[in-house]
Amino acid sequence: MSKRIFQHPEEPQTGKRYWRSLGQLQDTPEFRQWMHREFPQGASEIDGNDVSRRGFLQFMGASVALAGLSLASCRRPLKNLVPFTKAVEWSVPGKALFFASVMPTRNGGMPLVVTTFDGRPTKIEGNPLHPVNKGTTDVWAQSSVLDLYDPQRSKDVLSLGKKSDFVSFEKDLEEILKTSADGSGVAFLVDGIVSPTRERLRRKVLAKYPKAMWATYEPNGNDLEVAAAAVAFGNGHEVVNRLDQADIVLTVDRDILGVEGDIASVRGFAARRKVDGPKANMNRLYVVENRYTLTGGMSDHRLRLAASRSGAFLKALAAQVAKLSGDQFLATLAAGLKVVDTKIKDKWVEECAADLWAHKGKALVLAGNKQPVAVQALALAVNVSLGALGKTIELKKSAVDASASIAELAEELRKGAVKGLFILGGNPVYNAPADVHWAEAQAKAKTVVHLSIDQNETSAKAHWHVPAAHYLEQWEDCYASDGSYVVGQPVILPLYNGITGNELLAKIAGISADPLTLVRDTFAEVTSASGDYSAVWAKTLKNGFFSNASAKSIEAALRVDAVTKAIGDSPAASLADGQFELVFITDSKVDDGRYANNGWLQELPDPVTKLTWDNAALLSPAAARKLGVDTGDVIRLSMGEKKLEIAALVLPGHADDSISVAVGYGRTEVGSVGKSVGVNVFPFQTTVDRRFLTGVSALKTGRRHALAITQEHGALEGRGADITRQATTQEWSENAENKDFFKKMGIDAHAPANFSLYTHPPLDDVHGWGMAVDLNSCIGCAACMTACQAENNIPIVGKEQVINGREMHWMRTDRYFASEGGDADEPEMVSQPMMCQQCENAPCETVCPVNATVHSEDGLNVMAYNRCIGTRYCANNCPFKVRRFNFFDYNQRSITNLYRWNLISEKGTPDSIQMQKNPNVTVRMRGVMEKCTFCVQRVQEAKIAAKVKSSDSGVQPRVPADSFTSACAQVCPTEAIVFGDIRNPESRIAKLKEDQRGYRLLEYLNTENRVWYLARIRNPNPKMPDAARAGSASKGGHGHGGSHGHTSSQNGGHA
Amino acid sequence: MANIFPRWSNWLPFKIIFCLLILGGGVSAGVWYYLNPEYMRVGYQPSQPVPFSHKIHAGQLGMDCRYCHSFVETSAYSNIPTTQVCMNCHSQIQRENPKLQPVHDSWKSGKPIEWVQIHKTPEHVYFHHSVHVNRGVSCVSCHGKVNEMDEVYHAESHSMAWCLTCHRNPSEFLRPVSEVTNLDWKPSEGKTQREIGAALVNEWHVNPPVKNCAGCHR
Amino acid sequence: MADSSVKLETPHELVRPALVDHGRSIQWVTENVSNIVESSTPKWWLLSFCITSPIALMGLICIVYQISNGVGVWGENHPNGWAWDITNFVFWIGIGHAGTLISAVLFLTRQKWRTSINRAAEAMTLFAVVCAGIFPAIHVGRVWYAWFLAPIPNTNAIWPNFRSPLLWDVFAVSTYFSVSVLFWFVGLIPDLATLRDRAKSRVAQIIYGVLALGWRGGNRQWRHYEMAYLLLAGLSTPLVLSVHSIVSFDFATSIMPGWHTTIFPPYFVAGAIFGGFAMVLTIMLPAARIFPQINDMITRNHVDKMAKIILLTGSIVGYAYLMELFVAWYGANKFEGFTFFTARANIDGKGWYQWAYWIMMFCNVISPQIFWFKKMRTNYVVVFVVCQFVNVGMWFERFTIIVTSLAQDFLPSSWGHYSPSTTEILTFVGTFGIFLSLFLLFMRFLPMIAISEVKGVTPEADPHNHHLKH
Amino acid sequence: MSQSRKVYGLGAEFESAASLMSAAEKIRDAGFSHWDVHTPFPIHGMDKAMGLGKSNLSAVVFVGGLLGFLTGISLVTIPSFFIYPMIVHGKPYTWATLPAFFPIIFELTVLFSAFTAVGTMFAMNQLPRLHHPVFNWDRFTRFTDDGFLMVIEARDSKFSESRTKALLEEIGAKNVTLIHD
Repeated sequence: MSKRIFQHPEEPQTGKRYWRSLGQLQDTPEFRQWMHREFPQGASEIDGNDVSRRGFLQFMGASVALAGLSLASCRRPLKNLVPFTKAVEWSVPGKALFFASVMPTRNGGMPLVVTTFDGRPTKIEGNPLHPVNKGTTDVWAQSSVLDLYDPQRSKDVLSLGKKSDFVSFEKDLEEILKTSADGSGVAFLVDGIVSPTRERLRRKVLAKYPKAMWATYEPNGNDLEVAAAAVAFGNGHEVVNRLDQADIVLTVDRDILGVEGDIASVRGFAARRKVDGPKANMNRLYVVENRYTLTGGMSDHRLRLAASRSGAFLKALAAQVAKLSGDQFLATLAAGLKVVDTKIKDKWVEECAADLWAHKGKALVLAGNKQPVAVQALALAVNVSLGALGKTIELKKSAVDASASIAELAEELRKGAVKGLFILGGNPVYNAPADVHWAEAQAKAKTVVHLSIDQNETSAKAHWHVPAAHYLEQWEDCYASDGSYVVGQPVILPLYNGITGNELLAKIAGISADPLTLVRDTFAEVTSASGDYSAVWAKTLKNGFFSNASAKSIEAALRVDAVTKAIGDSPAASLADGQFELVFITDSKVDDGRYANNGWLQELPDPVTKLTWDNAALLSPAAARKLGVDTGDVIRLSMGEKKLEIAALVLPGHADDSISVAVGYGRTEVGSVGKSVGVNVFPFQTTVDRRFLTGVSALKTGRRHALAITQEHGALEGRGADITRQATTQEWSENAENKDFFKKMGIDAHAPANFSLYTHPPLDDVHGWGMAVDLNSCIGCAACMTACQAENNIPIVGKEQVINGREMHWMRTDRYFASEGGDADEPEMVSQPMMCQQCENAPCETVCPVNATVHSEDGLNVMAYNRCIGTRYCANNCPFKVRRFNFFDYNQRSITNLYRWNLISEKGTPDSIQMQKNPNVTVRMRGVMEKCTFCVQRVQEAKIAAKVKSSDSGVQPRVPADSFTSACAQVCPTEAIVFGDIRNPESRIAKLKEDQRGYRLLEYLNTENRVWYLARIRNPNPKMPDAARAGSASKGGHGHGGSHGHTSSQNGGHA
Repeated sequence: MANIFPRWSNWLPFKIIFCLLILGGGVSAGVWYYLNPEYMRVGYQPSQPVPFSHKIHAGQLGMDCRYCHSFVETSAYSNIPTTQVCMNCHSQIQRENPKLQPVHDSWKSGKPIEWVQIHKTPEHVYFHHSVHVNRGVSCVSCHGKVNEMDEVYHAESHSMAWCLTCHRNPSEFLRPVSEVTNLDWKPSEGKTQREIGAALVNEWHVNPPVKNCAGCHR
Repeated sequence: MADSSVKLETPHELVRPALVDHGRSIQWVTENVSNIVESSTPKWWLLSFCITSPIALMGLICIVYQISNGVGVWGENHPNGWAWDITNFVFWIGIGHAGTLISAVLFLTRQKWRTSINRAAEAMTLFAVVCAGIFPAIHVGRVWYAWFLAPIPNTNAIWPNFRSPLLWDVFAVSTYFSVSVLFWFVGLIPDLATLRDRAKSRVAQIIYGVLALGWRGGNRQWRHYEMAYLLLAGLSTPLVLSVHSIVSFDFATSIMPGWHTTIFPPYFVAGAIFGGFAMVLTIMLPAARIFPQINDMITRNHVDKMAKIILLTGSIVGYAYLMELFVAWYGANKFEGFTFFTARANIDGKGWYQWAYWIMMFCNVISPQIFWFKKMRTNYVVVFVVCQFVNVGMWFERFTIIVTSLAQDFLPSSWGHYSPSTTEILTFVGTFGIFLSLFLLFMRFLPMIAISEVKGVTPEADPHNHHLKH
Repeated sequence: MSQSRKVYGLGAEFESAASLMSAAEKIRDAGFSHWDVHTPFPIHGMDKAMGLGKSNLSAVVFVGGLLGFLTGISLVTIPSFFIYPMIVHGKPYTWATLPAFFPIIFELTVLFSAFTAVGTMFAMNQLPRLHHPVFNWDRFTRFTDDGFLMVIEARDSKFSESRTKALLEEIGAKNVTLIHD
């Protein structure tokens, strides 16, 4: 080819731009404005449109602007490379930058490391240096990055719903403050985040306006737990549960491993589930709950009991413990608690109490944090009696001053005493308890200022709505649950002009400082630093946190009188026969409704119900029979005047006289994702009945409502011994020496040895990737699913497509209910993460007609999207059904118009959503099969790094052991998933795969999986009445885990 | 009854078949030749906003590639230099040259220079510069003799088959890492490229992905 | 005739029934078959075509919609990557077996009764293969990249996977279609010459003339022609067996319980013959009613024989069903056992698609048993009704195989129901429109009975039968 | 059909397949070589009656089939074994795995054979040939209906307009007609 000077013609201004129209419909002013602020040196000169995902990546060093393809340039479209004019510090095009930050939550800050590519955060990981989470995170932290880019976030200051600006707002703010010199008539309502800067500013504000009112409201917060601790140990005391110290844990209506715990509890519990042999000191978990929760799933003994009977249970338990310990005081307290019914299994309580007492000092009783204060206080008293204080429970000083409650604030409002109300975060109009009548009360205030990240129900009723900055956009700080001070660094400038609550408070307090200064000043205060503390600050920023010595545990004694009084004052909860209690459960996804517009969370199946895009009335099979309903039938719940129609979802293991509904759904003022999703049950919740409401009647309506449940079938069908292998501690001890005990269960116990006619082509890379999943510590929380979604650019498909069975999650957490006799009332629950097993003999490969999926030498089943023509044959031939097909163009089309004729409907994704995409993973188009790749982009980056490091040194390039991991393994709060190089003897996976508990799924198919599951161990108390049922999920049918173990132990010698 | 068809019609089917064969062959050959990256990409030489000559800078002046493309050894991307880099020299040298006007304008206004992209990796291909240049793959292997180009053009086809020629046979292309940016490098006397390459492959444990699709497609 | 009475009488039970009734002359054959094409367009034909062609068009619109929006407009989902699409493919390709089988296998086995039905059956084969080919082509997610299946050198240096049963399918179906077209066309040449020579209009003369390629019926041509025909028949026979075997490999080589079965190739082939003959009869019986003149060529004897084949192949299929159940029980593999006894036969009430299984069982195994009775075999109404059962049953057989195995496979967590979407159903209905439209066109413009072959089996054609010609 | 045009041959009509067959035997015995019978269907035994041997089409088809077989083997093995062997389902590319490639080899064998058979048949029968002198005989088209015809070409060395005509009439031909080119 000869060289040809190619003169691209001038691009016409109105030229048709059809080459890759990814974002061109989204040439919104916001986006342009954002780019202007983010890249003041250059990028604003580029047209904001046509920024493709990888194009964006090149922004820093080489921004790309695509131009329309005109006829004269039919050879190839003109694309520009647009570098900065001046180099930007730290910026290397194509390389990720990591910043330590923190996600503020009501349980304290979640220390994070944020991955950013060219100025846009794409992925969130836990801070590996921080002792609380050690690099792990949870579902909400993983999803928060999508919230940042939500194109429907609040963007403008609104005055009475009309677009306004900060200048007018500030003017009005001055007006409000001018009227009240001492703060009378000024009130603040804040959410439950524990931020040192906010506390500091609060004091400043209250110093300036001493008569101002400060109230806190967190719908799913632990205020009752705090209150119980205050009763038991005095004001300002908070209880810290040390699950890592507990041999025996009893939870009563407390989902401590799920939504009612925090990452510290989960990690503490999981630490005691990491077992290397039958002699390991594994904890034992007793769970009393009304519905299956993640905690119940992990239990060794579970008692299903209506939430309103928890008090009765604790009363019985306390009485037993008192009997054993001879603690007269506890006996009195137990007797003092008023309960109506006594339907408690005596034997269960007796043996449970005996076990707790036998492990005195190493036992922990946890009551539900929304149970009445009296019940919680009684539980604390039991703990004290069990010698838990200072061992399994610790006390710490509260980091926040006491505040008024929302009810008290509403009272003030109704009196007309409040002129200016500042609501910082939260959405009380939607989620305040019904008896507070908040919307009505709020309307009494002269001016209501609402600061929030989205325009919600409260904004609609406020005079001023101010957009809040996302936590990734501005300087914040938090206390982590261990009391350490964690700094939240911004990783991107506010996309939509949001400000922080601190900025607003500072303004009110008359402090003019930017958010960084506000935080730095707090830091100086917290660390008591004087003089030049920039070195400490720099280190704190780098590490992300500052260990705070003042957070040490404190000591206190049980306040006998207060507890007696609280218990005596508490009314009895009654649940009449034939009536139901309605239990308000915290949703594992949308929380109190705040995440309703987050598509990842809406589509994430609930870990227990597997329900997406909805909430439902959970009830037991027996209750469903009684009402004559099945899953999907709409029932009417009524309590006096209040009525509610909601679809039923039959959940095995639910208490029969109880109906549970998750709060946080049925939002009305919300973006398009969360609109008309689920039913709002907050109108049933009152300040008194925070947890449950008794005397609810339920009726079948005869209507049906389609529920999008990702797992249609929850029974194991006698395959437990094949799929989810389990053994009790006793069975394991009996087979401690039998290497094949867990390997020869189910069909593998009698299938002949595998052999092949062929020799496997060599997998001769120096690396070999593998994964181990410890079912004994996996709690099934589904954080891995969200992490995978964030890492691998997995689209959401919408409710309709989930109903059609087309969800795209590369990995799922299978949840089974199983029991030996098929007893749906008392089943065991097992969770099992399921991802591509990366079979060495992958059945999916040979059936692909175009070689789109083949094997790599390092043992991965790789998938070349661009080669795939989409026959779906591979998915059919996958025994684990982990392949996912793009039935529609989810990345190009809104989930609401998938069925509109392609040629006439809109294409494209909002730019901001594209900005979240991981630039190292292809965004797949429709008609393409995809699946878990073991995060091959991370594998490749690691291998490339090793090769670059080796360069010309002659050293064999080799990725160091455990130097990186997959997204699911990285996020896993219990570290149940371990990924690594099986060829490297130093790696954790190389050891784990040799574990006695290790087995591979469907071994008899000779697929040679690269994922090893470590069998679950149940640790039942042999004296308990239900001990014999432990591990029943892997019994039944052909495969009796235990008995086959014995058979194979005899065969073991021959093998 | 008479013949339906005239005598000449006897040859007609063969003529038609012959024509179709010629046409089909021509179309196939045309597709083969023209719809091929060898034709589609090679030789693409758009005119740039600044008539920057690699021939002068990299050739005559002997500047190292990495002076401007500074992150090529660390990043997947070989960056385009910022205006600042140009100005490092051109604030002193050739200040009055009218060809440099866009650079000065950019520097003054802060507006970047919009270079026209020549080498474009498809969205589903993940090419990593640093792993190549650190393992003895020279710039010249993919970009041609840029040091002899007044205006840069697409020198190689960058098709997957083209990539594979090296991935399958790296010894045909490797050179000492120190010579990667030396576009005029020739194997030293008495040695062939293949000998040098084979020795390097062996010594450095070079093992580029060939069967591993995920090496380039993630 | 008087002379022959002196000869020894052949015992009447050994007398073969005449292949053409009423001792029709060969000129009668020419006249009556050509007449169908030459007469003016009948009203019923116009009416039928006006019904079938919009249905065909609707099918095509559904296909365009599906291609432009994605496979999602169908009902396939995650465990059920295939469902109606491949069911329809196997259904049609199975029907597409009868024609070649009648032409080739019966030709090789010198079953002369085939002559009157082979033309229409072959045409049916081609049209069924056209309908069949639509489904695997459009079921892929990215049709525009279907050329990746072809082993062409390309700048990506990637080749297809020659060990994939789907690629085998591509080769088998396209080879089958090509060879069937050749076979059909070669058979048509002498008859096209007949139409050419009878044509009145210039246009018809030219069209049929070009298609007849100047056929002169010389014995020097017949000599090679017959050899070519014999060879094509010889090639088609293993081909027709291979095609459905290969289609069955799509399932048999996989590892899904219910698919992974060595019995599949013969079972599928028998099923294809079974379903194919039913479809031939479905079409021929009404045709014989519409054109009474062909009743002397397609006689009760033909129908009787085809019914016997249906009975035989139906019983083979039935045997295969039972053998699958036996092996599932005997194999003691719980996953296999579940698929057959629960997912399909639903003996414990946990299966989801037992209705499909039991429809299949009734239609394919029970209903043909009526053909043990000759009276039933020769009763056109009964035969037609049973053939409809078989058509339905064979569709459900493929549905059962595909969907039950996928919907409830190894891990209960991934189980999922399948239900077809409207687009999917309309696409399937549309293929019937395409099939029938093509067949109507064929009936209208081409001789639906192989004129020269039928002539060859008349007594007149016997070169030693001097006395018959007067 | 002007009389001045070249004579192509003599056409004759016979009553039945049987009479045509016996006539053919006689013409054969008379030593003619450029002649043919035209019939509505192939007549069993006519090859022998005309003194023709078995068609050697099958030999060509064998070669075609062999070519298809070899093409098939090359097509499936060269890319998979030599050009770009990949790791698929843990199966090697060795001759032991050839059974998995066999379906395609088989199909190509059949495909090539079928096309060879038809193509060779066309070539041997000189098809397509839309124009032919025999069509000038106005009774010739009866061969597609119920005519049993015989045409003896003028280029035959034994051909003589009058004597051959007489011979034909002697052996039972009717409507013996001179066919012009």
